[in-house]
Amino acid sequence: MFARIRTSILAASVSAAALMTLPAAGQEATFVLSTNEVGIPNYNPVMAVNTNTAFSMIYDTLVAQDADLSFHPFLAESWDEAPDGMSWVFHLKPGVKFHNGKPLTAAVIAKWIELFRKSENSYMVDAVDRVEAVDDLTAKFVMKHPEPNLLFNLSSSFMGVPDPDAITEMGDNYGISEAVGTGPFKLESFTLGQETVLVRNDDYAWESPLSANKGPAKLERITFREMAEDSTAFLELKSGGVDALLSVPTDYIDQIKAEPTLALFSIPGQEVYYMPINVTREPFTDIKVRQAAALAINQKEILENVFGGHGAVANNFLISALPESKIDPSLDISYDPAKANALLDEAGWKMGADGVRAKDGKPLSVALWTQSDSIFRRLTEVVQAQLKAVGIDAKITTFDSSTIRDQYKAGEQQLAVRSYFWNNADIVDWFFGGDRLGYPNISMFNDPKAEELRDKAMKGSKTQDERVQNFTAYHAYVTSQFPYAPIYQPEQNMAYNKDRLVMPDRIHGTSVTGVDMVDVSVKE
Amino acid sequence: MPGFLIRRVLLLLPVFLAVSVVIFLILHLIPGDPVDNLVKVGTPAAKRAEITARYGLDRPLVVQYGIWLWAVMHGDLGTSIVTHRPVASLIGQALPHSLALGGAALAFSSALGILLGVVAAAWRDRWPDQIIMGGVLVGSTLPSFWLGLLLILAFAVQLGWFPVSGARGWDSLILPVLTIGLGGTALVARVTRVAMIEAGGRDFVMLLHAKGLPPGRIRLRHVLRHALIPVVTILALRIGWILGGAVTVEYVFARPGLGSTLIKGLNQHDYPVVQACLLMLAVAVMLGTLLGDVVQALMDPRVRGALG
Amino acid sequence: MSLRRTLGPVRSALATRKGALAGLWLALVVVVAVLAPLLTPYAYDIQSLPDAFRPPAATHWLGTDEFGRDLLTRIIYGARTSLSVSVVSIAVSVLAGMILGAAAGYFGGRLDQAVTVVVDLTWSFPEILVALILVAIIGPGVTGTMVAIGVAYLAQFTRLTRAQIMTIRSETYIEAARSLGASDGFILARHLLPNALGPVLIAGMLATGDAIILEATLGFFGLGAQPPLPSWGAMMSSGSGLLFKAPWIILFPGLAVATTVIAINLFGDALIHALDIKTRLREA
Amino acid sequence: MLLSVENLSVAIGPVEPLSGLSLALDRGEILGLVGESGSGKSLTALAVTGLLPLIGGRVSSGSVSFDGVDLCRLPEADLRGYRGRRIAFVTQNPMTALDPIQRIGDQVDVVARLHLGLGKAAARARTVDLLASLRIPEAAAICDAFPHQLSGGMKQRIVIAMALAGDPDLIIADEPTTALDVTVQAQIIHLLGQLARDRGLGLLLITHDMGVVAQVCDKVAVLYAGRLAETREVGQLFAAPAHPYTRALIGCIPREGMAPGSLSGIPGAVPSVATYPGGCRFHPRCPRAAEPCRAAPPPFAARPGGGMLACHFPLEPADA
Repeated sequence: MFARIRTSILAASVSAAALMTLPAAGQEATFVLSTNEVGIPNYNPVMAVNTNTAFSMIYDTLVAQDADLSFHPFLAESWDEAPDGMSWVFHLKPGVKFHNGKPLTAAVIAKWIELFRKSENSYMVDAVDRVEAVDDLTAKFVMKHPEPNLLFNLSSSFMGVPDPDAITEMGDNYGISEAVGTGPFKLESFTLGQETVLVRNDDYAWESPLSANKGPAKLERITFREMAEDSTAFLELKSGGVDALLSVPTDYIDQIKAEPTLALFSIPGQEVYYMPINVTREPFTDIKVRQAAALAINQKEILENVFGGHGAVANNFLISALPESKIDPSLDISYDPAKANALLDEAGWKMGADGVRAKDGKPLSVALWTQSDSIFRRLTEVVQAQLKAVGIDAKITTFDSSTIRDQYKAGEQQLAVRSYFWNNADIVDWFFGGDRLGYPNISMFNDPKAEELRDKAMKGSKTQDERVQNFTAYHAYVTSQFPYAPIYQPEQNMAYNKDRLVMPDRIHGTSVTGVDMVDVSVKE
Repeated sequence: MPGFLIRRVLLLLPVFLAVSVVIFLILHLIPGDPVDNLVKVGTPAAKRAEITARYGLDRPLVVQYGIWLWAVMHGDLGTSIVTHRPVASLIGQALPHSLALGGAALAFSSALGILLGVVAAAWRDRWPDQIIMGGVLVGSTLPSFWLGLLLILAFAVQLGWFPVSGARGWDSLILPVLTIGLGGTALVARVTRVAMIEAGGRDFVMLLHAKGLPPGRIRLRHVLRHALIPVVTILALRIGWILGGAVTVEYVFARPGLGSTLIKGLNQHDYPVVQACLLMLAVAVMLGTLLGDVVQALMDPRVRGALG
Repeated sequence: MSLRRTLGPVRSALATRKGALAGLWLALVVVVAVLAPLLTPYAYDIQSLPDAFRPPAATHWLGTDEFGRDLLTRIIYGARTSLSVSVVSIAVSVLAGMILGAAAGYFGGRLDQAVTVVVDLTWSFPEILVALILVAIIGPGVTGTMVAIGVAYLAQFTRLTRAQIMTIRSETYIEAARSLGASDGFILARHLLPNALGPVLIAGMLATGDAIILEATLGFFGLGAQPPLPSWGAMMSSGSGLLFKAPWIILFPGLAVATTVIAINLFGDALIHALDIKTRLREA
Repeated sequence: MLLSVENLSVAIGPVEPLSGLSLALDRGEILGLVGESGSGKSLTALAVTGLLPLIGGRVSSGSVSFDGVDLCRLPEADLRGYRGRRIAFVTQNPMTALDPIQRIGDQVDVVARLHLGLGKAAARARTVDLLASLRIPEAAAICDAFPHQLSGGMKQRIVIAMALAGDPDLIIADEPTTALDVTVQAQIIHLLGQLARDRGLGLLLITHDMGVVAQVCDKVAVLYAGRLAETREVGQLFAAPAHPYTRALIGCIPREGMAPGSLSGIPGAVPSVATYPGGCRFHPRCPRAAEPCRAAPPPFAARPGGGMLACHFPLEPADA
């Protein structure tokens, strides 16, 4: 009798202990979103100024891009470009249904493209005049001018396909409690700044050929948590509170390697850290001062000491994987303190006793803006010290990462430290286009020759090769005017608990997206 | 008692109005055009006009205040500039976390603080008292964010007993509650000790001893009941402190809550959010004082008598 | 307050063991802060990235931070920031609080009501919130922090001075002075304020401890002294992300804050005993 | 003898505010312990009830024998069985003697429940009876009242009821009337005297008022600065006080026919413990003081004609 009671108590406590140690049962996993994807206000891809991994799991795109930048079918089974580049015909996969049961048709595509016209992302479809529904599954994009970059745009997470009617009906409320896509996962709940919970779309059968998994995803439920602090995220991974981090700061790479349960994998980054220089504000109206500031940045020292040697230095504005980044090497910007000092002397800024240069009694004192994330604060302090080394006194001002964009719009910045995340040369247009002064054109760069080259690159390219050529020229010219100083190109490091998760052999696409997430499973 | 409650609530009305005026004015005290403080930079003119009309920003300040207060009374706390979502829903998401953390911290620091205060008073000026008061001093002087980081390092990282951060499940509450609770414990212990010593020296306590009551029973059933009156008053006054002062702790442990919403709002210059958080905190503070008065009346028949 | 009246209690506070220890530590911190450039072998702002994250060792007693700067040097310079910010802001706050409180307590009436309402309002709000709001309005940096801390504690000193003035106001010698035709200003300056000074100064001293924590907290939020100027809070703020890699970056500045604040409290306690002001002051 | 205090000395820390006290009290007897404030009267009361530790004091020598048991040797736990049960205490100030946040009934009930083992209802019934017997109107309703709702005299009756609730043998009343107004004072003193005689209790009545002593007491002990000055039968004492201090105390009683303000008070004040003078402690205030008074304390010895006295130069009946 007593023995029986004791065993049952024992059994109860054992099962309680088992419950305590296994936080997620079944095919459930918790991911921590990349720190630069924190704070998404809603899951509306049309209106989004920033997207995160969950977007690519709720919404499928017409076209998928692989790591080698090649394009593959997704919602569109195939496509044809007219020889003159003035139209594209997309053949939609049959049987695709939105989360609300509606079928995906060419008419839906036409409606969706029109939604972009009023959004901040309208540049995505600027080249598209209209979309015609030839039949239910054939959508014809009629172009204003040839756009070799259309496939890239259609593969971006901003062009995940939502149900346009749902967006129109729900207005500002869309993407908060409900988001309607065709993706392998459905939005279950979204708590701003905290977490996004996705559940499997059991009807899913239209995966991209890049995915190994066929049919519905392996995971039943995924929680994406947002953590502003890298240390907290790392500690959570280490203590088993979460299963994977979608971005790992380089500071933690050695620690992760030392943990037997953790695995690390890296893919080429799409991010570039740089220092925009406002060409309209004194003293940076003088190109010599701009060049000096750019040459004062010691990219190698930053790579070695701030980022532990992981990643690569940046010598111009584009990631090295892009062909447009191969500009004339003499135009690349690398650390040259002697030249920086000489340029400043030439410009009339003489070194003072306190190590700060001055001209006509005015010290060379400038504002250096940054955002509050810890890596930016740290990098900015290094940049501050490097500028000080050539006699430029930079005063740091820190803004919250979600407000700094608005601050830039006022155009009062002088220098800033920031990064962008993009893998297409049109980012040069985005950040230096004369019609986007303030933000995104933080440098307030509006140069007639640059505008000419830009127009040619954006609208005058008929083929991909021609586009590469035009963008390389545009990129090279912009760089020669020093509206920015390149700093660093990270690689994207992810870490996961290998006792818990099975990750796909290789990451398809240029970052972790729904295409890869359908292949992730939990070890049983 | 109901009469007292009604009168007490009526007394709160002018205070609430005064607080709401101050909070309303924040938008106007911050340098720049109030419209700029309500919209994102570069917002189209039509949107600006809409906001101006909604808040009546072109009308006299008193009218603006009226519009704002009327909306607040109807649960409309405005729209967040950054997230474009109703502030009320943001507050609604944050408040339960704040209440859970605040409530647990309050319970923890009251229980431990009262216990320590009673023990210290019982062994007044002897080693248990000195140890407790020494600990209390240290506990009240450690910066809470530092304490939080040390607790994370020790209990979450080294020992792995508790989750590092977030607000998932009861065990994620333990370290934040400890962090806030230690400061609160110090305060409660200090007040309890003084109150116990003061109440223990009163005449009626002597008579209780003369009646032959066991000392432990006198201390716990009689002296403590008296000592708790000031303790409860202080605790009630500290409700606002618990809710808002937890800011640092919410930040360190990456917990959602009123405090972190406020900080975020401040950092993002999201003034409708800032106003709403402050208003909630002010209401909490006022409810705290009200609660303190009510509890005091419940505990002390003399106060009840004076209320009629 | 005459020099003798000030020094007397300080001397007796120093006579106790705790008071002496606390006083010694405070004196050390102040001296080290004042003499910082003479004492430190390193510069607080020159980075040496290859030396980053060195644990405590003979060359760097407390290790180096993420920029390879000597932590001890930065803590010593940080003492300058932390002490000057907290002392100046509390001094201004005490002064303003005494003027406000004395005026309210002495003249009474509408003025008193107005001051009391405002003071009670701010008093029930946590200091950190008041400070955060003010920094948001004024902007971050040393000046903003000073103003924020000063205003955050204003209510406390106003309350205390007012209470002191109220109790002394009705005493006979004040009546006597008034009947002899002394002016309000004379009575306030000569009789009321000097008598209220002791408790307010003690409260000010204890508040300086709290102000150091508040300054560190604002620094932790990145709102205090801006880089490369070191402050204890800002040092811990950048260290919080490196908890794993270099725990000493948050450990030592935190210890500096804690020991200094404990010393201030112990010394304040000793002074309270010496001045024979009720310990109730702490709860006031 | 119900209570017999022998050569009792009380110490608080290093000082000895009460020394060499001897008293005797039997059932049905009322002993007045008289002295100015600060003379050690309340300490005596605390010493007898074993409550000295509450104020940090202790019995340094001597004994307190109650019904043949030496209370000073009794462990605290056993002593509690006496307190409230056999030895009851009526404190100085009825305004502060009752717990302000507890109902009257509960405060009285607890004695009977604790010491007599009565249940809730029985204890309450006993309390109501007791209050009624003390001529407290609407006793049942009073039980539900809080102290602040009662008058001072009423509160003191409650305190007395509390003292009686344990059916004690000895009541120690420490200045029971000080805080009350004159007419109420008389009622309370009368009530206490009556209780002692009707119930056969010993009553140790501590007071500074010789008038009160004259009204009810059988015997008097006069205390000055922690030492006994004189003990005697009441009648004899008033007829012919032997100690100059006793005479001075008697001189303080306002009498009919005296011109207002003609109280012959005693110049000076009782010295504090720290400043007890050498020799006879009364000598600085004594009109008869001479060299021996300064040199040595007078012995406390039996004197012819009854009573005990400590004086080098006692008053003769003719001097009184």
